[in-house]
Amino acid sequence: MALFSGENILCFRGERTVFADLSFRIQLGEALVLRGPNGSGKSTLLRLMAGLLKPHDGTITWDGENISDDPEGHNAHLHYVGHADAVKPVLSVHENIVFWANLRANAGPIEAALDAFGIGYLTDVPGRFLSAGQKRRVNLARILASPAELWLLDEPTTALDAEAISDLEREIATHRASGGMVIASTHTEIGLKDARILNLDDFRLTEDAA
Amino acid sequence: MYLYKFGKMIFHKYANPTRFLKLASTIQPWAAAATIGFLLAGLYFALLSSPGDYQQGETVRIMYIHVPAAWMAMFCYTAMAAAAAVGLIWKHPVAELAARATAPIGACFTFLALFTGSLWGKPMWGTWWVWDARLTSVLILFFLYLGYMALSNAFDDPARGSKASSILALVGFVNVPIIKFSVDWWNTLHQPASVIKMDGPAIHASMLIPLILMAFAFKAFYIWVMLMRIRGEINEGKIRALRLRQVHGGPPSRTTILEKTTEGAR
Amino acid sequence: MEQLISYFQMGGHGSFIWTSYGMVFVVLAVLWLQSRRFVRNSQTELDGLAVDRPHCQTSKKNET
Amino acid sequence: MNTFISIVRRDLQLAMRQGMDSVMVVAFFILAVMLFPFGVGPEANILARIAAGVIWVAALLSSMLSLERLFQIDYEDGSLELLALQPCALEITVMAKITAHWLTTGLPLLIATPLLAVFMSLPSDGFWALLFTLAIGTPSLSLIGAIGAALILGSRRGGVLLSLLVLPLYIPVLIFGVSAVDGAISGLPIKAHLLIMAGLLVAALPLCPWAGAGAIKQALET
Repeated sequence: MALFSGENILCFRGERTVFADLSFRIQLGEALVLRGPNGSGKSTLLRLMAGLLKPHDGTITWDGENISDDPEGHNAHLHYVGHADAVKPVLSVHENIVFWANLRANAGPIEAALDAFGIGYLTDVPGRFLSAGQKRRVNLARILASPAELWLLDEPTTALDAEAISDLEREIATHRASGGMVIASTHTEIGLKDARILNLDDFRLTEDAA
Repeated sequence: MYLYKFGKMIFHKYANPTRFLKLASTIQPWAAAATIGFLLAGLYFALLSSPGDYQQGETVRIMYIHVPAAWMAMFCYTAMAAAAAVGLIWKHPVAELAARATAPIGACFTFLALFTGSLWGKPMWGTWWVWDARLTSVLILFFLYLGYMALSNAFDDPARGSKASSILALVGFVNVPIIKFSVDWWNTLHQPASVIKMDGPAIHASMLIPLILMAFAFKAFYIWVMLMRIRGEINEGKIRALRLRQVHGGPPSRTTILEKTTEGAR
Repeated sequence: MEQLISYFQMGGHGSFIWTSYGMVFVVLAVLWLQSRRFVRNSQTELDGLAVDRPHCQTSKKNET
Repeated sequence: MNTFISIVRRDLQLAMRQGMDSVMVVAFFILAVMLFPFGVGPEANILARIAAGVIWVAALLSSMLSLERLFQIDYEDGSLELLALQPCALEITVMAKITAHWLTTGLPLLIATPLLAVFMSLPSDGFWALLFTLAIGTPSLSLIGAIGAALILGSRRGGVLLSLLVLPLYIPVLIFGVSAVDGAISGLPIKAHLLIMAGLLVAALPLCPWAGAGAIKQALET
């Protein structure tokens, strides 16, 4: 029963204290939505979970084992969707996704991933012709192409239209059904049924608490 | 793993900026006094009471500042690399600032070593610059300092700058012996036999005293100015924190948190 | 008097010796002054900032 | 291992499609060397005397040209972040990018060297030594340069800063490369030079990707 959790995480960004004593737990099949105003550290927390950032204090564990002990092992468990879409303008959509899928052990079918987000017709189109929304869909199709338990989505719905958002909701549901976990930070309401909410505002150190 | 724990325990006490400032303000006056004292003694021996060298005549007096400056150039780079290593491995904020503070001082001493070296070379070899192995290595060291300083100021976020330049200081430190070896090797390849060796005859006693005194004077000066610059860097850190809090109205800054945690951890 | 002059000439190489000593003092003095100004400015700016946050006290350090 | 190959293949694909990258590097290399006859004068004996040094310095500068964009493009479009989050170690990714950089710059330089040896009327027995030293030297240049390219990620003026950081570290490779060619021309045994250069390369192979990966991880932390 894979368990991904973090205990009393303290994180600085340069001189600023982003949050302190933050803890979270998530198990297979669950979803966690990060809420909070801009600058409250949603992206920072996702990058901490991915292992790009090291917390100043506190630990993040996967099945009880600290993720910084085996960063490569932890990377194998997760997919990260950040603000930038990593689509090469010169390569076609198919080549972009094949490249990312080959980096992982079990590359799934590319066409199915593209069709899931309704961009099957774009397979041979070079990246430079794509709109922002289409690039985001290619990025999301990338994580479908090779399965991983944990999805870390940093505001996945930016630049997506209503139809793409419903595709995303459907994919998240099937991913959770097949025993995956999703942690997403988002402002727009995406319909994740019985998702737990983590509001980063209550972990911000107030003036007197320090 | 033990060394890591041991290091953390030893440095933890002075990782806290305000406690370091208390230590600094006690050492600083002593460093200032030592600098002035050694400098006066060194000058007295260097200029007044020691005889001219029988072979080089009076120009040997330039050696009394050229050699200590070259020593300081090397010493500062080593100190910078050590501070950078401590800053990177143990995430020790004051060590990172010490490396940033050492760079300009080291660069000044390297420039002085080059300047006095060429002034010493003129009467002896008739040219302002000679591609002697040591002078060339010091010249390359000067560019390593410039690279460090340029990189540490090339980023908007100074923490990023000091991390990147710490890595460069370590990479540079690994390369210094390689550069030294290859320049010496290159020098012997193109060396016209007639050039007198740089340090001339063995230094005899009466010349040693001014040399050592000046070396101590430079080291005391280094400690004095470095402590000053670290204080400035710590202030800069606090200013940025306060400005950020004004902008974000967020919680207290990292330095205050550090002080709280290390206060508690004592 | 001429004994003093001959001292300054230092066997004909006086100019080299005095310029190098002069340069050492100039560079070290400039470095020291710049560092002092760096600390003074940051200290005054810090005090200025801290003034409008009364409860955040900054200790008055007397540095030489 | 297939990560290494797929990254190298992708980078080569990008270089081919983006076109002209290695062509521009070779053009700069030839142009830089061609300037010397105009500057120094066309007499063959003078040119032969400085040929090895000029060709080596020009190769060094032109291999540095495309270093700045080694990680910059991936850093800006988010690929570097994703590459750091792949199950294979970041060092392998950095090594793959360095190999791709060498294939797109170091190799074309080697191909252009014979033409320039003729331009500079390099004595014939120095020819093979020049080719061989460049073959060992340019990978070390790419390796050391990659650390500089990783350090300047996200800095304000990348290009100029990169040359200031990297050129002092290139000096040992330059010294042994040129002295090997000069040694060959004057008939001296050059085994020692080549061994030292090989030593530099073997030392750079593990250390530079490790330092580069460290620099990239720190660059991604902001």
